[in-house]
Amino acid sequence: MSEFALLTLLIGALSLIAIGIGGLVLSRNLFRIVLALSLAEAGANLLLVLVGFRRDAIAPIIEQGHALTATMVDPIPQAMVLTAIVIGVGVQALALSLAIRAYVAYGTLDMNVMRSRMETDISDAAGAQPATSQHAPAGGRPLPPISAPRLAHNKGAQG
Amino acid sequence: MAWADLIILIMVVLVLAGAGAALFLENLLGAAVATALVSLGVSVFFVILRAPDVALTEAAVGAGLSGLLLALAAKRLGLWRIEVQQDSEDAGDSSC
Amino acid sequence: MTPDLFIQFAALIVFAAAILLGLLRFLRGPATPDRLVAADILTVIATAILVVLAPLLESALYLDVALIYSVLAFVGIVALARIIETGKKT
Amino acid sequence: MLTRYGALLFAAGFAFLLFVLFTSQPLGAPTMLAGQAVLNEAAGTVGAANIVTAVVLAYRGIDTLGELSILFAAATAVGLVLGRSHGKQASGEATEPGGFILRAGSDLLFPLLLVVGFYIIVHGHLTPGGGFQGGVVLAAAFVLPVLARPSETVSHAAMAWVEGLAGTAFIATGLAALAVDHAFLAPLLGTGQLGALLSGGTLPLLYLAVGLKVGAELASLLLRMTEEESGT
Repeated sequence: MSEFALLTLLIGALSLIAIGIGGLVLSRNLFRIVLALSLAEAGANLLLVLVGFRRDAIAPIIEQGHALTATMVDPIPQAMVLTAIVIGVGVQALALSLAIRAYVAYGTLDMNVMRSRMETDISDAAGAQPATSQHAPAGGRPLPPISAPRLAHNKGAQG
Repeated sequence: MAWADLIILIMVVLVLAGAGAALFLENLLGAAVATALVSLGVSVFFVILRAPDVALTEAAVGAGLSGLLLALAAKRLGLWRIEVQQDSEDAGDSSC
Repeated sequence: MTPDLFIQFAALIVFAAAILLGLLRFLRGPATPDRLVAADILTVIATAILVVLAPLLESALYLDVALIYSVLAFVGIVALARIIETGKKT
Repeated sequence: MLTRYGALLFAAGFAFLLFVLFTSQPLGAPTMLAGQAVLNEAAGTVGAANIVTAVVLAYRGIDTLGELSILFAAATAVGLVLGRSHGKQASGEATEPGGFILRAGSDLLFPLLLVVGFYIIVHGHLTPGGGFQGGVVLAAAFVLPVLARPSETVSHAAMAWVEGLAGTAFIATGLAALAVDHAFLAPLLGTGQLGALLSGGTLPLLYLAVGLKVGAELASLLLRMTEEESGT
């Protein structure tokens, strides 16, 4: 495996991570956020395995016909990536089920629409006018009377 | 070794195109298929990097289980309706 | 270069071309079913690549990966296809 | 608008940082401080031909137990979030069977998937694969018939039993090792001959437990997602 091939792989893995993070931050759709998360995860896994690669080595599995002392690639990053992939699918399943629950509750997957509906709900429950702008939530109007358990929700929605 | 360079180059192109498609496709089911493509390319990378264990896991999880999960979630979310809706209204679920 | 090795290199070049063509269809495909079929083609080509890589890396262990990949990619693609089928009928 | 450019800048900067970090060391020649030691002694002390399996189950056994518990927590949380299903809903589209090819193919593939899954699990210490991968194949095997004929049901109670028994078996093996060897999940039963099916001490048993547990867990998770909304 040439230097060029390894460098290509490194750039590919880093681009995957960058694309994943970019999509994670920029997407408004919950489903696409889950997809972007899995992309970033694939890139990170590739990077970890790439670190453990050793030139002119065989896979860390002893076969019949090979010498016991053959050079092998590093098994420890591989074991860690094995764990990471399996946990990643658990995270993905949980995120998808949360997205389904949010869709059932608010009827949309778009984060902005969901946030505005959530704020309307909260304002309705608090008996106040809904906020007109996302960036100035309580601009120019008196703060609604908030009971103690609602306080946490309101903070979460505005922050 | 020329074969590794060639296959790695093609697969990197495939993976990056799949990742871009996953972010920029209007249809979310198409985006889900694109992530399956990304895990396909990554699985071939793992084989070339002499990690058959990880390649097996990525193939099983990325191609099979993740596809199943995304498909079932897409069904519950009603994502197949988007294709029909696109004719009437253009403001779909574009991400960026 | 022995004949075996030559055949394997030729196969890899053909696979590379096939992957580029499949990718073209995937990116251009106007509707989702087109993209799904393109993805299915790409999984078949990837299985073939994994099989050809096994002799090139001089180990039979890599064949297991191709086995699992071909079996499970079928299940995943079928699941996605079922969703599109459900959408078409209603 | 500003947040968008900031996010792009962050992603690109992060990638550049990693690039500089990873090119400062020569690629393809890792230091392998722990890895070389593991490679040298794993075949002799653990007796598994697959050294990744030896690392996952023998050197990092408790880590694998934690991984199992994370998967268990994820599956439980999915069940909790999606709600309990009150039997099958008889909504038209959900129970419509697939086409003839899909039904015949799934019937044909079900036993093959079972065989492949158990092969991957049982040969986990010899060839690539193991409990997690085999468990995924088993879960796919149980979901495929439901995909082809949505009216079919798989018993959730049986899966819960299999999952619980497999988890108990894993911990019981670890406790037995604790009693005999004074270390939790230490390999027992000797190493056997390298490369034979019955080698590696308790590793095949542990991987069998892991495979059954992961398979039952993921299958019940997927089946819960196939079930339609039950009027919440």
